[in-house]
Amino acid sequence: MAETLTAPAEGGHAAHDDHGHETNTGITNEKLGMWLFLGSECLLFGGLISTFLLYKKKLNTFPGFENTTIVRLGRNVFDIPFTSVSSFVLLMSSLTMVLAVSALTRDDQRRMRTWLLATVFLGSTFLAGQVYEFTAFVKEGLGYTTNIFSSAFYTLTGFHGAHVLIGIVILMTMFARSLQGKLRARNAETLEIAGLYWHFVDVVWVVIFVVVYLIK
Amino acid sequence: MSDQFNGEVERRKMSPKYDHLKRVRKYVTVLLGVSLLALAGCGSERTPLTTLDPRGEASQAIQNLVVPVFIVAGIVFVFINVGVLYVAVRFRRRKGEENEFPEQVHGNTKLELGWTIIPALIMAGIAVGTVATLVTLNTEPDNTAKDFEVRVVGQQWWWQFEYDLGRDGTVDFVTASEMVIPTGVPVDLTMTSRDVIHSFWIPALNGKKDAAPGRLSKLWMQADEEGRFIGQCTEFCGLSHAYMRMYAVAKSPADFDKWVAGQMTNAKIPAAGTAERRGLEAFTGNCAGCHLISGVNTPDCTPIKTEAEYDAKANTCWVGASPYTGAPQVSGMAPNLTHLMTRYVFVGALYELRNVDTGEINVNNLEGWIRNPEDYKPMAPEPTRGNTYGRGMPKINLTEDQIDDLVAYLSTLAPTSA
Amino acid sequence: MALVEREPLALPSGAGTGVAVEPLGVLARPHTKTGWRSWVSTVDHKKIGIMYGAAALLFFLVGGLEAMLIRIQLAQPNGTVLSADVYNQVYTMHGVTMVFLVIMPMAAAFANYLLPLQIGARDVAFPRLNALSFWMFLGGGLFFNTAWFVGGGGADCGWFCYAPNSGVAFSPTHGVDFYAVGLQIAGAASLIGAVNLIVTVLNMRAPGMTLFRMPVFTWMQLVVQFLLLFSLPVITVALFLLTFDRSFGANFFNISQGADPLLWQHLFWIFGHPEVYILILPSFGIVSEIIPTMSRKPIYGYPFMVFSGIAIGFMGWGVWAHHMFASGLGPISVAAFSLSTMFIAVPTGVKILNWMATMWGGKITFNTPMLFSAGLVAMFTIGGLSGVTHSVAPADTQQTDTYYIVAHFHYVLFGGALLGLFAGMYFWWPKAFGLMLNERLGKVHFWVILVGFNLTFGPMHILGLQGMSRRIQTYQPSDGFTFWNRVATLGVFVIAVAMLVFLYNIYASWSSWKKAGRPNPGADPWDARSLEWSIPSPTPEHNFDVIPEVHGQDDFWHRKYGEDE
Amino acid sequence: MSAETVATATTGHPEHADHGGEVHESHDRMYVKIACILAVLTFLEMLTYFESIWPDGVERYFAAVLLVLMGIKFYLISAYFMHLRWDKPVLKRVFITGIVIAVVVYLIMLTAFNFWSGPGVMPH
Repeated sequence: MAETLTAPAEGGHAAHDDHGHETNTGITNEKLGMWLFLGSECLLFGGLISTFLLYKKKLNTFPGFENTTIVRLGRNVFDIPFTSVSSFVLLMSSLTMVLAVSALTRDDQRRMRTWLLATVFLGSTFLAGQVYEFTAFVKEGLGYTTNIFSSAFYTLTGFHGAHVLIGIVILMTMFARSLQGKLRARNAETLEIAGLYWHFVDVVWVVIFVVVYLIK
Repeated sequence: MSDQFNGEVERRKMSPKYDHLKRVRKYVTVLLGVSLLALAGCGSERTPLTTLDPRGEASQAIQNLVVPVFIVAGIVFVFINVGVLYVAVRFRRRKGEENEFPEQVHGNTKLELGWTIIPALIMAGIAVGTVATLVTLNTEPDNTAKDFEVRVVGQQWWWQFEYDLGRDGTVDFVTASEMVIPTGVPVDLTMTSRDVIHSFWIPALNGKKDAAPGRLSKLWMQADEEGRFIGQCTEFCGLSHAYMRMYAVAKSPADFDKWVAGQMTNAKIPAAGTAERRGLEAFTGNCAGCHLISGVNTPDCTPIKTEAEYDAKANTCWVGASPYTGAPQVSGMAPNLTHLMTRYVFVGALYELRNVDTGEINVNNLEGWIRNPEDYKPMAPEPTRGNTYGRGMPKINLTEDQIDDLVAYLSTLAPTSA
Repeated sequence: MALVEREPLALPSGAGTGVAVEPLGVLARPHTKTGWRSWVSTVDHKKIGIMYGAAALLFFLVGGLEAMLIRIQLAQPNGTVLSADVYNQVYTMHGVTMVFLVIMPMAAAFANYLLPLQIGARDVAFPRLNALSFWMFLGGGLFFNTAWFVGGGGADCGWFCYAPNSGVAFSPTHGVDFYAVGLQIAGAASLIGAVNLIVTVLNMRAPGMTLFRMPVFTWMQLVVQFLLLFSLPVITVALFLLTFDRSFGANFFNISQGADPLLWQHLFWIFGHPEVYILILPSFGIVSEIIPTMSRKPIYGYPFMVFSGIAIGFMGWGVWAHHMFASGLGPISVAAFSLSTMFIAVPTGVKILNWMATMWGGKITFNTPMLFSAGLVAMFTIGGLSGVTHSVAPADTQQTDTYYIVAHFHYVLFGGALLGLFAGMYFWWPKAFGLMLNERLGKVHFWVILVGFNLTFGPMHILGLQGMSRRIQTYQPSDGFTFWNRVATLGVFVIAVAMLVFLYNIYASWSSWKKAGRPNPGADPWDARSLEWSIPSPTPEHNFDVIPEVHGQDDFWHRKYGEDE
Repeated sequence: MSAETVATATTGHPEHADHGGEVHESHDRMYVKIACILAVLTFLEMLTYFESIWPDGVERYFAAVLLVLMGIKFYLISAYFMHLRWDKPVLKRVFITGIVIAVVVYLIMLTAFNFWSGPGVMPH
């Protein structure tokens, strides 16, 4: 029995021989799994964005609420130039992320770590911007429970912020592993998968920036 | 007002548009009889909520669609189930066949396409009928009563009916538990709710429609004959969901006008010194914070205190209970009691207030309800987390004398003419 | 079992991948083979599958007791067995338990156990995530049920928990909080499981096992996992909104602030309708394995079976608002969803006719799995047809929220999903445990449950058409509902007897097998068709000594009997 | 296969194993270029906020323009940064399925709420 296990199976697929063993799709399980998860996340953010859009409109048309302070708060509270800058910061973090992956495929540890740290830094800057923005809104009187608009807004952007935070934790873990010398060219894909998540979070912000902040 | 109203009804007889329905109804009734017999088999019991005994144009239109669909479904049901039985018997493996192999058939594309397309065609046929009936049900009939509409307001756990005469957007009078409509004319209903989602359903007259807070939904119904048609709230709405019922009462146009005229009057103020007067005082002291009686409560819904206020027969105050003027999310309001004694049921239309045949007041029920409401239906009148009002009628702790006086007063609540 | 690997990663996560050669965090694979430790620490898809099944059966007993309480309360008008408050909790917990903690995990049990075997893999793609999935599901289910003890009572808002009735103002106990958080946890577990199983099927098939050679069960599970993947995030959103409303004072369902009560309904049913297919498709898959096996014929119209499953999966996204015909959607929405719902009946009908065609001309062995399968075809048809009458929107406004719809979905979920799952249990029991369930008791189980089921839910069609609303804690003597309610209550006791027979069967089969030393039923007791039957029973831990090479559909059958013609 | 070639061939990077180091460099340059485009597009998006700099009547096209710009950014990031352009098509299909279901389902939902016209609740 032991022999049959180690002997190559028909078609040359050896049970123990993991190296060079192709999956049916030619994609690793981890990467396929991440993409499936990202596909699923589309529905999550879609739901939050739709809720926000619906309630933004509802608030503006709710009888007795037109032109009240609360509605004006909902409409005019955004500081677009500020948010544009933080959007830019998040976009650039995608660039540094992809450069980090690129460096790792060359096993260029120094560059990889630099870009990785840059990504973490940019992501943290974005988060700090969000914290600042939330604080400013609350100071203006737009709290989480103020109205349907504010609940939907904070929930949507809060969920995005939580995703960024998780991304930062993942990248920090990667950085720690690279310091231990465990993150080498041969597991570049691990970093790439973390990168996929990071880019997705960025892409979601691309949508939120336009749909939530810019379109009136 | 009343005469003009009557005239309107007279002028608008059945339009020819619905005549064909009458013809369809004839043979549908036969089929209906058969299916009723089959379905209700042992059900020799009377089932007043039945969906299979339409008494109005809208419910009849639904019935005309449902019956053929049921027949098609029945045929398919028999076909498949007999088929399964037949296959099971005929192709059962018998003794001695243990090692036999049937012909290894993998499929037949033409056949399978066939049984993809045929069900699709059947469904297409049903779809045509469905859309046609949907159009009927969603088009306001030409002869709809143009001079009034009813706003149906659900709350935990009873129904309020706000009558808007002249359809000018103002509520003219309010009643609860019983919605009175004239026969022979479609009536426009607008549904909403003051707390959670309820669903308004008079099975004999039309399908159900949700009464959702913050939304208005439309429904029309017409009763062909006089009668009392029972209904039930059908969207789960909390503790007393099972006890939340209502009646649609169809009266002849003349009776309806008389009823409307009566409802438009204010309640009588009983003479000082009588038991009824003491009952009124008990009412204003204990009940008027929630219940309204036209002619008793002032426009801002504070109880009338002085003799002068009673005599002034101050304006009506019902609008305070309408969700149109800003809905409190929580039931804080109670049924309007003006002309209470024109109704036959109370407490979610579940208990007898007056005997339908004799008109005799059921004093037991009335006293018992006032004495301890939670004996009559499950409620949660105490304030809870996030709810400062509680849900339902609280126990008031009146003395027995006060209860007697109150019942004496409530028994007077009917327009003079009625 | 000496052949099991000694090195932790000899058969690593994905004995077929290995491109990311050195995973970053390497935890040793647990080695305990026996005792409770082997179960608690296992990452083996088979043990996890069995645990899913055991947990689901346990919850089934809980949900069943709740069902009996409901029926006892309704056995007479003005019932006083349960107060309105408790009744509302009992029926809510019954519904949620049966949907999320019984049928879904039972289907997950089969998926976990069988998918790797049917595609010729040694495990799922992510064994540890698989274990996480199971324990999260169990945690979520137990958490949800602890509401009885620490939440001031169970959730009391119905399984779809419509806002604003689910808000703090109208449901002040913590039952709904437990509902929201418990389902959130169980939902995350299902999402992880879905990713895991999809990757397994797409990536880890044995050589030659192309997608269109996969057994129909695997296909149906693949569709189900995709439905889970895309529908769970929607209920996640809804549950978060509800939790935030209840716990942090958000305004998502605060009507006085202008919130819309239909938002919850849309989000819930966008998830909820695919959920219906998540519940039923696994059973369709099970039956599609059993009927060909017992008829000794290949499945009739394999491509049609597969594509109708995929079609149901896609169309399931476009019909959700048929749950809301009475909610005041507006005529155009109603018409559109009415039509889309009608046409989803077509692929379902194709399946039923193909099963019949499979049986046609066969040599059918009517053993217990086959009886349950034929029972599914007949009973599900009834549920499907009453579903068609619901798709007719005007008719639905009379029928919805009455017992007619209760009858409908019980014929689908009990007569469809559950009968299929029972069929699967009898069918794969020898594979999982190396012993057969007693045939005679199995047949008694089937016939008693068939009678009990029809006694319980058949009359509900009549009650519904007679106008009995669902979710009412009692009715009046004058309503005329008494007779058929009595019949239904009688029926639930018959079902209870059937379940006792089933539990006794499990016990008796196990003990007689142990004591009498009955022979192992062997690898292939049914003369079956798919790969899992080519390996010993119970399945060895590594599944396949040699990863099989597949040359066609029903490869194992053809290995035994040669190609057709 | 060496570890190096395995890693590069299957991580879906645009570069192939037989390409030299300067190819990596050129791809890095491509990433930077794309980032520049993204930055410019974001700047354009921001400009729509300053209504005073635009001639009258242009505002009504902003929503459409913004959505187009958003689409381009979305495409650039997912196709280049996330390598969907070079990766196995099944990944693209999975992701697009998610996006399409999300967009279609939620658009239908908003339509059912009368989102595109008139006030949604409580007509007076």
